[in-house]
Amino acid sequence: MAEIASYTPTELLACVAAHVLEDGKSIFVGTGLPMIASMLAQRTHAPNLLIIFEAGGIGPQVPVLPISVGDSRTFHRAVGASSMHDVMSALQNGYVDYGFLGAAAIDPYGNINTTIIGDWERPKVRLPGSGGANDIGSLCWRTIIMMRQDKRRFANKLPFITTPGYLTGPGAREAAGLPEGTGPYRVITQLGVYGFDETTKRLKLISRHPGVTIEEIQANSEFEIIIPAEVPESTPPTPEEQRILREIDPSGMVIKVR
Amino acid sequence: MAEIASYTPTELLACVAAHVLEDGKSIFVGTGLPMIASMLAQRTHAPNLLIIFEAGGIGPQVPVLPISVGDSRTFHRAVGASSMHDVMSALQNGYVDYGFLGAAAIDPYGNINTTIIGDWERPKVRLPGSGGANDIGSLCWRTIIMMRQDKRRFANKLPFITTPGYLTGPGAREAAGLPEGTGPYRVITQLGVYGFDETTKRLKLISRHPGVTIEEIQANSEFEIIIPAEVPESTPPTPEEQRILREIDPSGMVIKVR
Amino acid sequence: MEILREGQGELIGWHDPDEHRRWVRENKSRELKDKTMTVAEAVEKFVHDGDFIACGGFGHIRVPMSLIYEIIRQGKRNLTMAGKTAVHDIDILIGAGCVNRVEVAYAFGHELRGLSPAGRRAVESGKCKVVAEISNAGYQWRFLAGAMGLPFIPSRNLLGTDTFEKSSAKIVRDPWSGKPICLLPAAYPDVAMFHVPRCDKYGNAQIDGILVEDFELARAARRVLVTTEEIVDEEVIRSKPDQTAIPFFLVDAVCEVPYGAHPTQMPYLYFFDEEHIREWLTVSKTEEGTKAYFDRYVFGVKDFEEYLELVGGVRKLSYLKRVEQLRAPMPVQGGGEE
Amino acid sequence: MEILREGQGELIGWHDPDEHRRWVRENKSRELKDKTMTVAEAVEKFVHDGDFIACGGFGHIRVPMSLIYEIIRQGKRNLTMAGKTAVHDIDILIGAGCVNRVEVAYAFGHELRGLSPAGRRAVESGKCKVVAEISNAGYQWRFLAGAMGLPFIPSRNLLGTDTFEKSSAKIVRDPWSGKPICLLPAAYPDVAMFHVPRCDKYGNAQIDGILVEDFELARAARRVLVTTEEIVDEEVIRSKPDQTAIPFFLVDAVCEVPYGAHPTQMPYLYFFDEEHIREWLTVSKTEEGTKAYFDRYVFGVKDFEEYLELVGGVRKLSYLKRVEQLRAPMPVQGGGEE
Repeated sequence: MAEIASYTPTELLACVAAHVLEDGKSIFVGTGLPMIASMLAQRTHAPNLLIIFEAGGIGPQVPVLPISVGDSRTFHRAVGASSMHDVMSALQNGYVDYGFLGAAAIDPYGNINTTIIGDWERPKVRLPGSGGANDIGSLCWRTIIMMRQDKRRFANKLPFITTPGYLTGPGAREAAGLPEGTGPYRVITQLGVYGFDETTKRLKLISRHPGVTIEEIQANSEFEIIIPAEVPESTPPTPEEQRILREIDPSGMVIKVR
Repeated sequence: MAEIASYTPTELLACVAAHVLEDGKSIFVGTGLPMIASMLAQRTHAPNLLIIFEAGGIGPQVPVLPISVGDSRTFHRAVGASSMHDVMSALQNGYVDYGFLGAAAIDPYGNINTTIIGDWERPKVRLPGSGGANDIGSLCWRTIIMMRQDKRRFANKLPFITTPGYLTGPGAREAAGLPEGTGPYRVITQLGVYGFDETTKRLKLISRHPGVTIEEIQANSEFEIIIPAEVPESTPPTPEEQRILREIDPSGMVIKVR
Repeated sequence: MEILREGQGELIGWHDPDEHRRWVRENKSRELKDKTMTVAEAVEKFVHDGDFIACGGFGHIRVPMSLIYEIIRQGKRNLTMAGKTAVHDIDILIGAGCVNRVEVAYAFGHELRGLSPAGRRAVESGKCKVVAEISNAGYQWRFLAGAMGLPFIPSRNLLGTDTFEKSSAKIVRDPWSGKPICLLPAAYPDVAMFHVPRCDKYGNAQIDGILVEDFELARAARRVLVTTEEIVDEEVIRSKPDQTAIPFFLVDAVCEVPYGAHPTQMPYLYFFDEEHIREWLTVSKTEEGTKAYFDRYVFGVKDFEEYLELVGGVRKLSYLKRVEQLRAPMPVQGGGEE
Repeated sequence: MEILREGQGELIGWHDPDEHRRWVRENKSRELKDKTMTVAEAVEKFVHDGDFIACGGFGHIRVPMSLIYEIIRQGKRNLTMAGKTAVHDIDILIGAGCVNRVEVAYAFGHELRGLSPAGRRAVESGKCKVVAEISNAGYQWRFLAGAMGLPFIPSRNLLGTDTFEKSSAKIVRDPWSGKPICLLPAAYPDVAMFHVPRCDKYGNAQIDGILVEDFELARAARRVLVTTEEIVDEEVIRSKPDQTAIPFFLVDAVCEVPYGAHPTQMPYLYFFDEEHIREWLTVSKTEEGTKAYFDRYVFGVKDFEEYLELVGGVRKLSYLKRVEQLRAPMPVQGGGEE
């Protein structure tokens, strides 16, 4: 367990997320951790990962971490600086393999709430709403969700479904008219990495982070998570990955300096 | 009648068409005479006539007569060089006052055929089809049609309606879903200038060209043209207009050299 | 094509396309005429209480801040605003009491910088009402439909979610595939405002880099106000016509406002003023702080130039230019993620 | 939304958007890899008998003629072509017997230059079939729907005419206004071909001046072939990313072909070769003349460079450049009007 002290939880999340991404695929990214994970993947195993930003930046060579998905860094030395209509159309037309999303809360089918806590008409807490999340969650091939996990955020029922996961279960996306073969692919939290069960489309544990127990994972969810017999540990950050992360975010804007 | 010899029929057509155009309006133009008429209007009474080409040229300063509506001359020193989607959308959204069209044949309601002579499945003569004509005839506020008039071309019934005039009469455009308040405005031929009767939406003579009789006008139409009691003569080209026409088309590509 | 389901959100900014065409015919000049005026004149003439407004740019990028401050200065009220990833603009307009209705794709958050105290407080207290939900692509396509003069445009997002339920969209069966498809109603804002790097006096505006949704928004809006870093000669525009994003016949007012996007970013020219944005996010935590902010930066100055002096003048602006051009390190700000 | 009327034209190039998405996922590489090849290789690899093809540009502007000649050289057959103001390309492809089905917005005419003898003869004799009618905007919007991954897009043209009756569009009642509106089915061509002034080896293609409908067509097509005046370094593209009209992930082949649009016009670079166009319009009045034309200019040369020598070589090309750049007077050609 001496290993645990050698990286921060955010470093772990960034690396675990990067590992999910494949080379030669395209990805829609937001700001913060998703951006860092994508840049890390590009600088390690996926140099040919095509990064697209929802405001119109296509395939940039990002010099420093962008603050916004419309920031001029998102089209710095890009191959294209286009428009939201263009990239959202590419998304709708099947050109985008992965999309990264954050979430305030998630349900067992991977549906996401980022709109309200409480009642819509007069919310207890008003959150920013969909942004591009509904578009990404509806239209990219595989959605990857990065979020904090606790009993309130892994909820049986959401007050508001902002972005579609598998809705009510198998076949529900297609019945609603969403593109076939799409849906949430991974959920990454501070405790582990999750996928979705083929048959039920419910959340299923894939790996737990080093030092995390199955009990902790289930205790931090209101709903029952499918736990396979064998659950490996997530691969921790290597020193090389940590070095690259410091290069990507030298000011520690996202990867907090230890 | 000594006047007749001092200008060609094409010069007359160009000038008559130019006179119809108002300053401070926008116009969708094709190649040939419409283009020349618009340039003449710009250089005489309508310096603020905004010329738009269907391939994307907006407000050019045309150096020489373009051969095609997509020719680089159509966006020479333009204020915008955009796309067909952009300008067709502007047309659909009500930004275009006038549109110039040619026609192989027309019926009493100003419907136009530029698709076939004979049967559609196996035509006697295959013409080019709509091009942008259906779009212009559907979507601009006022359509101006320039064509040759004879008994075959001014026809009771067309084998094919390529571009809508008033269809079957009053209210028919709106019932079909075409934008309200649009339709053919003028028809200009080698014999005279026509408008459309307010009540019946049928072709009505506005002016006859110098030297042309009412009998000639009616004799060159299969359908009955509404003839008002008083029919003025069209205003013939002035020497100044003829000089400008030679400037616009120095090689006599359209305005044949006498 | 049967209607399968209808969203219950309020239909904002829709017009029958025939009615909009008539409006365009009667109100939009096709004449190449000088439209330069001051920001004060532009807002006075073209922004009215109760209007549905939208800004170009995205989040904190290329936001026409001088027009936003002027709307506050002139005390416009009961505005409805497009929350099309509207961030700093909508937050301060809500904070100032100008905007009280929002259709939300993304609002009340500042991306990485965290949530908006002022905007959230107004919504949670009922002072500002969210009248409908939508997504970024959804809003963008509502503007596209408006730009095309259509009543609606189809899309494959929103389906199956509460975002749809609180939207003004409808779901029908596609007559070709037989599958459910979403129809987004067109949006024709009363006023759209843009800040651009260069524009001539007639309103031919050029943008460098991404257009975000400005192309469609400018074509869908009834009134278009453009502030520009500089008014350039017509010759500059005509020498590169394919760079024109907004042609003159769409534009009603042209105002020369150097640094007119401050504290937001102007691509290639100047970076976000993180210090100033942080100040707003800090003071806007209370009603008093919010009021003091406007007293200082809007009512306490006579125009945008005085405001620029107040936020740091030449030294600050030169610094922001160096950061944007990667000649100085990026400042650190708060964490969080979208 | 009830269906009021359905056009009887054949539905060309439509796919269920889900089926097209799957095709895109499996067949379009997102990898930044070298796609340079010869025109012969590009046509051999990506154009197949029976395909639905479309060309970028407009009329006689920016037409990828080297690909057109190569399609003839390789004897492709039973092609369906988009008559999207397709003029010189479609005329010679029909004349050569490669294209035998056309959906027509504008074809069989050469604008001011008069009608197409070869194209008309083929249609009037039944050798080439017109399978549907549409308009220029209609075709453009069919591509827009394809580019957006939609089954259809609404429009307000075609209504009330025989052009609609022979189209593949449908008329429904708009659920908002209650008025009839046209729905245009998406068009996803099998192959779209473009000639551009500059492109890098990965396929990032830039266009100067008007885009016509190339933006939408490139995004709707399954295979995209680009010929370019020159292959430029990636650096050139990345220094001006807002000039990129077609990004690499849409492109399957990049071929360097200087003067690749001859005898059509390349904006800013060279003018129409009126002499050569007139030759084609003259000889194509007979089957024999048509055959002799192809024997001489396609089968009689080994590649496009040899063809360029044959049509006048350096002297002719320098002259066309001077005309385009307004340094020599425009040649006179035949009358008529569109």
